[in-house]
Amino acid sequence: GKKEAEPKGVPTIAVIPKGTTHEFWKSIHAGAVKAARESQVEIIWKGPLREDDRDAQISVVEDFVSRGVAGIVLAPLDDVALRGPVANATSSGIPVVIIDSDLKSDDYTSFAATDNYLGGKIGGEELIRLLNGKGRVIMLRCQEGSASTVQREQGWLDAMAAAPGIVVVSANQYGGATVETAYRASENLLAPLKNAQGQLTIDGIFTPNESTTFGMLRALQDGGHAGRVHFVGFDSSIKLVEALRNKHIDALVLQNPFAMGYLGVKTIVAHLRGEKVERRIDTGVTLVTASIMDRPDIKELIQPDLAKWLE
Amino acid sequence: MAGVDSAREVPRFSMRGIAKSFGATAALDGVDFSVMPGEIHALVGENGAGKSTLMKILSGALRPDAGSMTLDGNPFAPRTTQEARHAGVAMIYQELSLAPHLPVEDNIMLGMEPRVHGLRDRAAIRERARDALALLGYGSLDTGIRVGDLPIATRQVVEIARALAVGCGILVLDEPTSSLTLADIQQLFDVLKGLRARGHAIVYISHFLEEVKRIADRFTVLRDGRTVGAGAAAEHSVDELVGMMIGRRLEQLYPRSPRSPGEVVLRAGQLASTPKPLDVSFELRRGEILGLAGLVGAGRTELLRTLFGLSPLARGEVRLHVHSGWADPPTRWRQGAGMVSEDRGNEGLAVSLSVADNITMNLSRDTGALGIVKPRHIQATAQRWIDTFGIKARSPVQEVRTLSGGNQQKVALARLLHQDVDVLLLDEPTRGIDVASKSQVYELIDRLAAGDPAASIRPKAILLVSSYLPELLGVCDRIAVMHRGRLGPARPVGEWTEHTLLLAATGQGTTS
Amino acid sequence: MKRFSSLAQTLGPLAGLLFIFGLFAVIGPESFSSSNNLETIARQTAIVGTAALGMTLIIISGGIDLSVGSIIAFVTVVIAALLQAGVDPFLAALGGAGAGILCGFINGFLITRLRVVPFIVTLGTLLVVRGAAKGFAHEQKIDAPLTWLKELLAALPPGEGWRIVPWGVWLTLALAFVVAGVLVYTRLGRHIIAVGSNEQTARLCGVPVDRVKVIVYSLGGLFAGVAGVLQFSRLTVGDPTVAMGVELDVIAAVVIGGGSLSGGEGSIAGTIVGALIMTVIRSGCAQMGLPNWVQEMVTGGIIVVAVALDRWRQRRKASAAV
Amino acid sequence: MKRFSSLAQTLGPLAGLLFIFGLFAVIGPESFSSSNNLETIARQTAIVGTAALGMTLIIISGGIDLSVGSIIAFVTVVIAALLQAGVDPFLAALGGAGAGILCGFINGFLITRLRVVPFIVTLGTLLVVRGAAKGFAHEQKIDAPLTWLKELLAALPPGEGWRIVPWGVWLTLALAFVVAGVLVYTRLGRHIIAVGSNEQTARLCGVPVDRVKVIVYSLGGLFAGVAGVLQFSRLTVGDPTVAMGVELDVIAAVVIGGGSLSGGEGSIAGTIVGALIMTVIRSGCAQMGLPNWVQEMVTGGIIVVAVALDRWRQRRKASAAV
Ligand SMILES: Nc1ncnc2c1ncn2[C@@H]1O[C@H](COP(=O)(O)OP(=O)(O)OP(=O)(O)O)[C@@H](O)[C@H]1O
Ligand SMILES: Nc1ncnc2c1ncn2[C@@H]1O[C@H](COP(=O)(O)OP(=O)(O)OP(=O)(O)O)[C@@H](O)[C@H]1O
Ligand SMILES: [Mg+2]
Ligand SMILES: [Mg+2]
Repeated sequence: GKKEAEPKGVPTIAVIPKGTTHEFWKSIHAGAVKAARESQVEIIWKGPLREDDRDAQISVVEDFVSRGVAGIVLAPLDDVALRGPVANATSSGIPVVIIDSDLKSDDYTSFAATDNYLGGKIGGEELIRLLNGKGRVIMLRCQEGSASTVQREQGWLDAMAAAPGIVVVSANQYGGATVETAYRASENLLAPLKNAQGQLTIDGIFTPNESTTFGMLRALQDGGHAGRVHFVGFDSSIKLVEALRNKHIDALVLQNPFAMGYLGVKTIVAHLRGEKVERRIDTGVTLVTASIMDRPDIKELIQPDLAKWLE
Repeated sequence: MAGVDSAREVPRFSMRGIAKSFGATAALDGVDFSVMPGEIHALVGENGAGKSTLMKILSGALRPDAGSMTLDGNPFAPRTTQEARHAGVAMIYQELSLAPHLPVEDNIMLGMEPRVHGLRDRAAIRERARDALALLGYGSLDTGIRVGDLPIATRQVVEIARALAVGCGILVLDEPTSSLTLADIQQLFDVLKGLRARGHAIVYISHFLEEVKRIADRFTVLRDGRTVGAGAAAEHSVDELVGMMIGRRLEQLYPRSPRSPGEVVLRAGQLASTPKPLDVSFELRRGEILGLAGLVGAGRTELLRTLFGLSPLARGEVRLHVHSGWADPPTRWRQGAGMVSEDRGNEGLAVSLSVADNITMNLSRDTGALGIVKPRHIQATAQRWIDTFGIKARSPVQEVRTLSGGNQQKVALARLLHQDVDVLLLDEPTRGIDVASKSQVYELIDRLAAGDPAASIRPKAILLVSSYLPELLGVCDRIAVMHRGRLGPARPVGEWTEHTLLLAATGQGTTS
Repeated sequence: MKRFSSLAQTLGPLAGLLFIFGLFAVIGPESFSSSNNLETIARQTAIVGTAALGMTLIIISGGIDLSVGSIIAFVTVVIAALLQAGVDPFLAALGGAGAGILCGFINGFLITRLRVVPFIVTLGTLLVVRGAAKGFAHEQKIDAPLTWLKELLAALPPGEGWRIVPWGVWLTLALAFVVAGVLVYTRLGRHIIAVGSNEQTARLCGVPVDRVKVIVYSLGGLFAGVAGVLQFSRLTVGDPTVAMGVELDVIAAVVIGGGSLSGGEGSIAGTIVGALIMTVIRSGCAQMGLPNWVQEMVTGGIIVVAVALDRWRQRRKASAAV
Repeated sequence: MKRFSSLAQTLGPLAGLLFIFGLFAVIGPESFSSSNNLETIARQTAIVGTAALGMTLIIISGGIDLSVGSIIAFVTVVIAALLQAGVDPFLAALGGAGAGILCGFINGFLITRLRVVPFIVTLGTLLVVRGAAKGFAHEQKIDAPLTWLKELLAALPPGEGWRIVPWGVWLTLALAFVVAGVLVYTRLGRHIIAVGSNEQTARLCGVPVDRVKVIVYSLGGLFAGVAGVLQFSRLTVGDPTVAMGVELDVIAAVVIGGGSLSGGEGSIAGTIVGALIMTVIRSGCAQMGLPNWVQEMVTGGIIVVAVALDRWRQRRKASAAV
């Protein structure tokens, strides 16, 4: 009975990303706006102030439960820590749809996300294909305790383990939250992996998200190694796509954030209108290489027209 | 030679009807003050009479609420110290004001550095700094040394040099001699006389009235923010000056009740610390006052600090009552010793806290085993000491910073009495306080040494450090002289004169 | 003449809090002044508020503690590990608080023994403790079995409205009263103020300065530890990356509440009000759906304005009433 | 008696740097002491080192600036936006530096006008400037066309070994010399030390204290701005989230290099050495493959130990030489 605060008229949906300053979340935002326009609901887009801080995200969820919004679309920063607030929302009569990362709970209505483990695995298999099954490889991890990238890293490691000719030289360094930290970590990771002529003594590199991919790319470009080592990354941005075209990156594993935002809002609206919704929605992963990057469907994936939705 | 004779002459500067209030305190209430060219003019008065405030107005550091000033007959109203300096007013402030991280030369020329090509002219800075120091007899001082590494006395020389370096027409010195050696004071006086001969106007503020008699041509007395007297220094005795300052005659400056020395309570044997003192032995008995004389920097402060556990003990023995060896201050208090610091503002008192907090600070006598404090009890206790010593405070919760210097010093002494200590280590307890307050402090010290059965005060043992020789001779039972970290033998006060004390302090009379 | 009164000192920040709250109540969504939202604000303030109690003592003593966020994270990890090992929740919470005390003690020990300023020592332990938390947790969060600990700061279940706020908030309030009492009515409290007002005088007067400092930082660690327990209650996992940068929030709460970074000044009531101001701004901006960057700018602006107004008010009062 | 000498003061930190470097050269991988790696270390130090030049002035003047990381981020955004708008790279870099000066000027203005301590003012602008950067960039990275700016801190291309290090590092070094010169050879430099050493005295001697402070914070902003240009050179995009928490690295560099947070002390050479120490630790730990948490703990420990040793050394010298 806590919903009397909701004003009459258009229902308000809170969409809560993990952070706000990232192209990935912009795409989700755009998808959510598209769905909102189609379904005539209002959305409030609000991420935690301190990015990647579980507690800050809990506060945001609580604030919207207090406010009494009609529904919440949430990309949880943690699969456990957000259980309580989500349960509290549900018991206050506010349905929650989870996107992007999983929540270990039964209290949500639906879950729309990439299969991250699969994404990592696909990336790994592509790297193995590029190396013809043998070579020395490294991975720069993302952040301690970030569930979705941990799954990607695991998927990649499992793919490597299945290839007997592959040697994983390093997989314990973290790039951290930002491009600069990832860049620095990449430089330091690569420094001891050079021979006397300054050439890299490794054959393949994998990075599990946008910031680590870009940081590693910058380190490779900077040291003149870009294009001389096989490099598979994750996610996209203008710079990464450019690098794909220049053959500085061999392949990118792409998620579909626009679809995540879109389907998240669509699903919650359908639920609010009493329709039946799927419990698990896979938004798909796609491996993009230079050869297919100009296909219209891929183009849409790489560079969605965000401006159209975000003013 | 001092141009007092020409009455037609225009004053170098004059101040008329100057008033200044800090909140509810009226520091100055319509003061008139003027100084002729070629004159050394003493400004005297009790603590809090408004001397420093008046001069800060002249130097542009403060702005008056009312009144007007003229300089050479023209209106003068400086808004900043810079403006006043350009007009030729230089001031040495009462509180040492130097930048400890800068070298001597930069301190002397701070705020008026000559420049060449946009850069500071280091050669010129050094030269002018040297010239100013040379006037004071310190021409050989290395001007590249950081001021923070200089001894206190030399710092004061640097500060005076800064005022001289301005090349001013008006020089204000606010208690310049409080930590100068006698030789330096003589040198300073020579410099001042030289400036006077060249037509400078000099304002000299001091609580040492003998100095005033020695150097000043004329004097002005302030009391409670008003001008209460003026005249030619030669025509008035020190007693008359004191009378004008406090509005009554002072009966006896150094009271002396009968004292009967008892058992030895404090003993030092070949005590040493780094860098000072080097080798100190003495005995102190209950019911006596042992005075420690010496030049500034002789190491007396360090001796007290070592005895009280504020500095480490390098060698030697200490024995306080039955306790031997070094102990930290909390232990010393428990063992029945207490100390008054020479640095009242920075160490002696927490000026932002109340009188009650300052008297009862460690609370060891005011709380039970659980450490529970009853604020009302504390205040009642503090009020008792305020009454006992006649401290001029409106209430026990008044902040100490709002008290006058003499009353602040009484608070510092009350702390020792509140702790009921037997052994009092007093470091320059009358520094910077006026003559009336001094006499009250002497009275108090005398009462403590003799004991006062009426107030159930047992006789105390008192170790008194002072650089003011008349005070030592007036108050102590025995005096020992310290020279470069070594303490000479303690002799009864009757065997000393100012002259022999001085000889011993300068290392010429140490042999017995 | 002015009497020492912490109540009057708190009036400025309190007026600020009421003003900001009123503003959001008017321009924000209707629900903002609902009892439900008040409860949420109270719950969200508990963590920073509890840590700020210890920080108030530290700041009054003339110090600072930058490591408080790291301690909170470390404590959540310790509790999670203990729970995972099958330890009773109450003991696990005690263990967490103990870990906090240990960290604080180390801060105090290093500050007094090495004679290095608190800013540097706690900047070092900020990194060391955060690293320890990550290492201890093997660089990931530690899941722990659900226990009643999670109720400490959970929204009140229906039918328990008589509690008004969850136990965790009551705990914070109770601790605030205790600390306020300690400051005024105990020897330790007076000694803390004395050390912050003038350390040299305190030493001369026989206050055991080093011991007081070690106690103050240990208490700071204790309150950071309790904040860690509350943080764990919210997260239900041990998270070595939580509470990064929280030290700035905590310090801001103390300073908005009238604490002075040069020591000797600060009040518990003011600190709690300061922490509430920060939460209200955050919560109000969030519920109005203002973008994060606007919220950041508003928070930053209010910190400066609040402190500036408070200092101006005090200067005026001082010059009018000495 | 000792003479005023900043060179001698730098010996302690320098010995520390050599020790740490030697340690990694022995226990780390062979490549650690290669000229290639030395170049990498130099490049990685440039950003923190440049920002630390301004921070040294600020800390010598007795202040602190917490907003430096936010300013760096803001500047990268400004440069990217200018480049995107077709502005010449050189002018864009100037524009970025100008934005830095503006931020610094605002800090100085607020500190002197509101009479609020620098810690609070810059804590506020830390949030405000970060928020402004995010808002200006619409909460995402701003892509910019590639220009020669990216060469500033790029690894040297083969055949250009005569430059030893990229231009950006030379720029940092040149600025370091200029600032060191300003401190010693100009009136401003002496006034900065005077203000930090004893503000009251400086005021009485007619040093325009407020103006000096505004200039110092503006210079701090300028150097943060140049650091922002270098940061942009590394990123080649405008990133409003970059350099979070860098203020602590920068402050640590100054303090390890002998700066004192109570003002009056600090040296440019020491600061550069301090920044190098931090980079060497990070780089060495990473190249040895130590986990991040170990690296964090080592860095924290070294900050405390370095400062403690330096203070101890100075105390010993002081007590031996009076
Ligand atoms: N900044 C200030 N704020 C408040 N009160 C002040 C201030 N400066 C001086 N006073 C008060 O003004 C009065 C005059 O002080 P002033 O320092 O001029 O006395 P003084 O004659 O120099 O005394 P002393 O011999 O102790 O130096 C005193 O009551 C003092 O407490
Ligand atoms: N470690 C210290 N910390 C603070 N001040 C000190 C220290 N050592 C010496 N001083 C100060 O330096 C000055 C010179 O001290 P020293 O003990 O050498 O001379 P003194 O005989 O006590 O001279 P004075 O006549 O000034 O008391 C004193 O004011 C003393 O307080
Ligand atoms: Mg005076
Ligand atoms: Mg002395």
